[in-house]
Amino acid sequence: MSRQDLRNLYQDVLVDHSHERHGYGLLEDPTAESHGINRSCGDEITLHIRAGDGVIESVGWTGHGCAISQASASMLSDIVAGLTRDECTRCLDRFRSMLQSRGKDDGDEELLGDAVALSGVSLYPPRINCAMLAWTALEDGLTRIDA
Amino acid sequence: MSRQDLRNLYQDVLVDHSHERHGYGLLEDPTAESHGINRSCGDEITLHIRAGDGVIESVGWTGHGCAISQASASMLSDIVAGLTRDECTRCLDRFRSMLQSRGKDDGDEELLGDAVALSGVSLYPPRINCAMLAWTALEDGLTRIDA
Amino acid sequence: MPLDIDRIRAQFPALRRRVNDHPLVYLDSAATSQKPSVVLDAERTFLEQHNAAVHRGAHTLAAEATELFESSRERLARFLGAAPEEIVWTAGATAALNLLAYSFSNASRGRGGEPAERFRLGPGDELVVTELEHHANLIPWQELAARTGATLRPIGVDDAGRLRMDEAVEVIGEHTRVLAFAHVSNVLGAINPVAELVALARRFGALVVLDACQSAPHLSLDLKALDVDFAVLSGHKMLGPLGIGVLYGRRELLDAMPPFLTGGSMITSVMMERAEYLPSPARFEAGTQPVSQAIGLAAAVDFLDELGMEQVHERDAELGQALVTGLTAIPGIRVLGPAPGEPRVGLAGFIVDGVHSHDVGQFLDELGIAVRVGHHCAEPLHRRLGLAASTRASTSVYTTDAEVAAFLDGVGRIRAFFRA
Amino acid sequence: MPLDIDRIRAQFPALRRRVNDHPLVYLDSAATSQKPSVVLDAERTFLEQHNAAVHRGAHTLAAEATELFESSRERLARFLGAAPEEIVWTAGATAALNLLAYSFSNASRGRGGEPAERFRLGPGDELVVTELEHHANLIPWQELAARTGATLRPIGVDDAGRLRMDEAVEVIGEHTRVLAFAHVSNVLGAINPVAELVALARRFGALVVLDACQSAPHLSLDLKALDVDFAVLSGHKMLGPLGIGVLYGRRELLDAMPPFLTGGSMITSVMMERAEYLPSPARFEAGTQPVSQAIGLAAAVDFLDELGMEQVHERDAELGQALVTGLTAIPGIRVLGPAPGEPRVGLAGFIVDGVHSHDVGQFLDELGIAVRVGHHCAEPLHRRLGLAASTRASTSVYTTDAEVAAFLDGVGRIRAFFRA
Ligand SMILES: Cc1ncc(COP(=O)(O)O)c(C=O)c1O
Ligand SMILES: Cc1ncc(COP(=O)(O)O)c(C=O)c1O
Repeated sequence: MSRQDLRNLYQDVLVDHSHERHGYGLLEDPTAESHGINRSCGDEITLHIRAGDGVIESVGWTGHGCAISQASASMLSDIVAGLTRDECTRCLDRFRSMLQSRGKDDGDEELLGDAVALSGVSLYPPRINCAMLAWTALEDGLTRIDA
Repeated sequence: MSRQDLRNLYQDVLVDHSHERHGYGLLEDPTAESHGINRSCGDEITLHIRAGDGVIESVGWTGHGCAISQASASMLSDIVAGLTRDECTRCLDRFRSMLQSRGKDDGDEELLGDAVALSGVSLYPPRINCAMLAWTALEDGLTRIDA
Repeated sequence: MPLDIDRIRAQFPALRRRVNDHPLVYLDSAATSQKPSVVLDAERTFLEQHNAAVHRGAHTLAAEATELFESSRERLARFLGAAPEEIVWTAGATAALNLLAYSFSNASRGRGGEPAERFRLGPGDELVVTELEHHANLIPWQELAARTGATLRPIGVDDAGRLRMDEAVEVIGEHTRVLAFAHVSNVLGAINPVAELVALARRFGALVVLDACQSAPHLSLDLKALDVDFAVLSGHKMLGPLGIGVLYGRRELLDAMPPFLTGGSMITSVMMERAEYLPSPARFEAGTQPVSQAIGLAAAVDFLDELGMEQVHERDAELGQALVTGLTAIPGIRVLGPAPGEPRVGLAGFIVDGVHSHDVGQFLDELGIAVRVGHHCAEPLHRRLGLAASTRASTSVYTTDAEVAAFLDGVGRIRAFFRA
Repeated sequence: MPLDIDRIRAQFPALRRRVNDHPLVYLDSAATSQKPSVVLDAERTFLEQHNAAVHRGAHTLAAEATELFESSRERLARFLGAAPEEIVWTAGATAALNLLAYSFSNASRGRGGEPAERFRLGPGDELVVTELEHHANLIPWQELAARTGATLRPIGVDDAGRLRMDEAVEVIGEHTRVLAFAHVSNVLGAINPVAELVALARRFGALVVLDACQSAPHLSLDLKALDVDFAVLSGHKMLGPLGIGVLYGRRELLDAMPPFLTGGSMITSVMMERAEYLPSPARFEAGTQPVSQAIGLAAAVDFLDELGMEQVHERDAELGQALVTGLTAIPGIRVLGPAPGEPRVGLAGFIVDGVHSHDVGQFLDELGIAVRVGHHCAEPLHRRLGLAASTRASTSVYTTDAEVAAFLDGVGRIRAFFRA
């Protein structure tokens, strides 16, 4: 992959998600809440997790940010619903290593679903934090769920 | 005059005065006392003036400093003894303009006596303050004498 | 005579950069400007031929360095309509504003004795700032208030970002001790009414601090005529080096203020228990000074004066209008600050409907166009305008009409790209 | 392998200067060192190709600048045996020491809340410094004491200028909160016993501040091994640019300290009334940073590491011995600090019997030899030794044996010239 074309960064599915924002809105009865802020630009997210029986039932979020951060949160809420905590952590790890790969890792579509469309971000280091915003909030939220 | 030779700065009579230090020692019964400090090097002088009948009777001083400042104080105490205040001020003005002349003014020997040996200092701007130390103390002291 | 932009550009090596296969279009000069070769050369010549610590040495290099350092101070004084003793070198505008705030709080703790009494602050005293300040002209005053018990009071802005002078009249009063405000807003490009604000402050004997960071590169400044007590600026925003700024202060004020940073070269005598301090400006210049940077800044000011600050200002206003007019004409773009035709410097903050400023910036960067995104260190202003962030294009003497056109063209294509 | 001095000198343009018809013999490196071309080039390349404000921008230049700035921080961390988060950029050592002193006094006023409690000072608390400190490591502590009511206590030196460890044992005690001292004296060239002093401070839980200004250019520093809490240095003394310095602090300490300078880029969020601060190091880096200077300092450290700090240290010790041995052999010369054979860096303060240091400096300058005269910002030490001033010769990696010989020859002729 190369930086040739900005569409490699803003893939169509990314732009779709940035508009659709799956999972937008807070949950009524969250098991854990976490808050993330992107220090370099002030973008914010509040993330709710509802978990039960060792499984993430659903994720809801609010906040504001760029297309990348919004799309990333949207994709995240699609992916993690129904996963166990361990599966969740595996996703997180794979997602992070994709973003840090500087274009070498296109992502594991089976695991990450639409979020592989964020692989282009790895060529834009200043934007990695945007893509990570929701995921770091998730990581933080998970620490507050026992089991 | 040029900077060619360091002897133009440290003329023999200057070195003599720096050793002899005419007027060194404070007066018993000063009319005015003043204190001078050279900010760039910390050299100090305390200067006593005894005046009467509109005439500077004598000047005494203590302190420490480089050959130029010591010689200058020594020469000063030779020159001003017996001068009226106005004459003193005239000396001061002529002395100062000699030092600021950047080599163009050899000084008025009739007025300044041995102190014309300090004319070489004008080519060494960082040293002008050394030569001025005693004279600025004198200037300050004079403001404290009425008449 | 208008500026010869081609000739100017030839002197800025950074403008030859290409970014993402496009020639660089640098529209981020309000963050930091590019530097002409004369500035880089002045620094380098100093470092290669005269480098030495100033004020402390008797050797030739030290004397030369001192001479160059002090004549740079004179140069800045001339540029600003001030006396050399009124120019204090600092590491930048932020450092200069902190100097003031800390000196005042040191005075409030009794440092500086009687002469510093006029700077003492305590409960009941008020510090006034505006809602459009850069954080550098806000947080130091917040902290000063917290340290002394004084109260910080803001003058608000209206929905268009204009300073509310009706509020200013109410807020500035007998308790006001300090009034600090930006000459030019770094987000809106608007020029604040200095004379009116100074008049209000003077009525109550308040000290006036002018943040001239965004005016010094664009307008001809005469600080005596502006009649402010203090002013600050950063060299790197006006074609000069990084790491150098200026605090201007009226002489009798600087001489009465207690020191801020302490250390070498600002003292007359030091005992183990206590020290005596030099008068200003030396009192405020502790430690080894950024000599090469001061010399570089003097060269930048030479460069500006050779162009002529009147010409610079004229061109700058022209660019400001081109930006605001062009942006206003693009559907879905909202420009912050003064409307087309109203005075503004060559700087425009704007919003692209439905597209976050980070994405705007990324899109433009792909075209080689460098703009700033985010809150530009003016979070309260953004919050007041109901925004989390904005995009800012800002110009300098080297900005061409073609660059403005390329920028406007780029902005015009953003919403389609993001399907906004 | 010893240093190849000729090859080194070729990289310092300033050394080609002639002064008073002589080749420059620059023996004032302890005041400020000359800079190799690689340092000047690194700064210039940055300014010509990547110049932008860091951390705030999304455009390519800003990303490049941020990357270069942060990798320079990593470089300094590696040089000092620290982690990157423990390296705070400052304008210099003086600024770094003031940062500590003001952060502690802000903590003492309750800023920084509970985590900052360990930095709170008040009556009964003691700050300990030594009598041989540079003013930069003395006056900030005097002022901190004055602001907080804490007491400043000195550790004296003996007639030879040696730190009185017997006094240290008495002075450092349960009330000691901060112990601040120079690694290497800028007047004596002596290396202070860091391990012993740290051990004394540790016994009472006092914070240890090391002034590494005069050791960083000469010795291989491993701050973790030295086990100090804080250390400061100035870039310009170690072949780097003016206007840049480093504060090292143990991470958990820096993260607990309240800010010093406030403004842009050090906050997470800003309301009109108050602000929230980033963790260190960003917390302490308010405003636009001296980016080109940080990059230049990283290049200086590369240069030093390529020479090898072991080799640098060896050569430096050799020069120190050559100075002290040579000077001691000249009638009427008294060398301050360690005797021949005892450890010292390449620096020697001395007295010429019957000749004031200003005149000594002037005489040597006539021969093109640059030395420092005066109290070298260490007035209390001079007073203790019964001196008003001294002359100091100091070396760097570019100093040749021939230069030392020329210097010694010059010194040998001074007393005759002044008929002392
Ligand atoms: C031992 C010591 N500490 C502190 C300083 C202060 O450094 P700077 O003037 O670069 O801030 C110096 C140099 O002047 C020094 O030699
Ligand atoms: C209006 C205004 N004030 C203050 C500052 C702070 O300047 P610096 O970051 O150079 O200290 C800036 C720029 O960042 C500014 O635009």
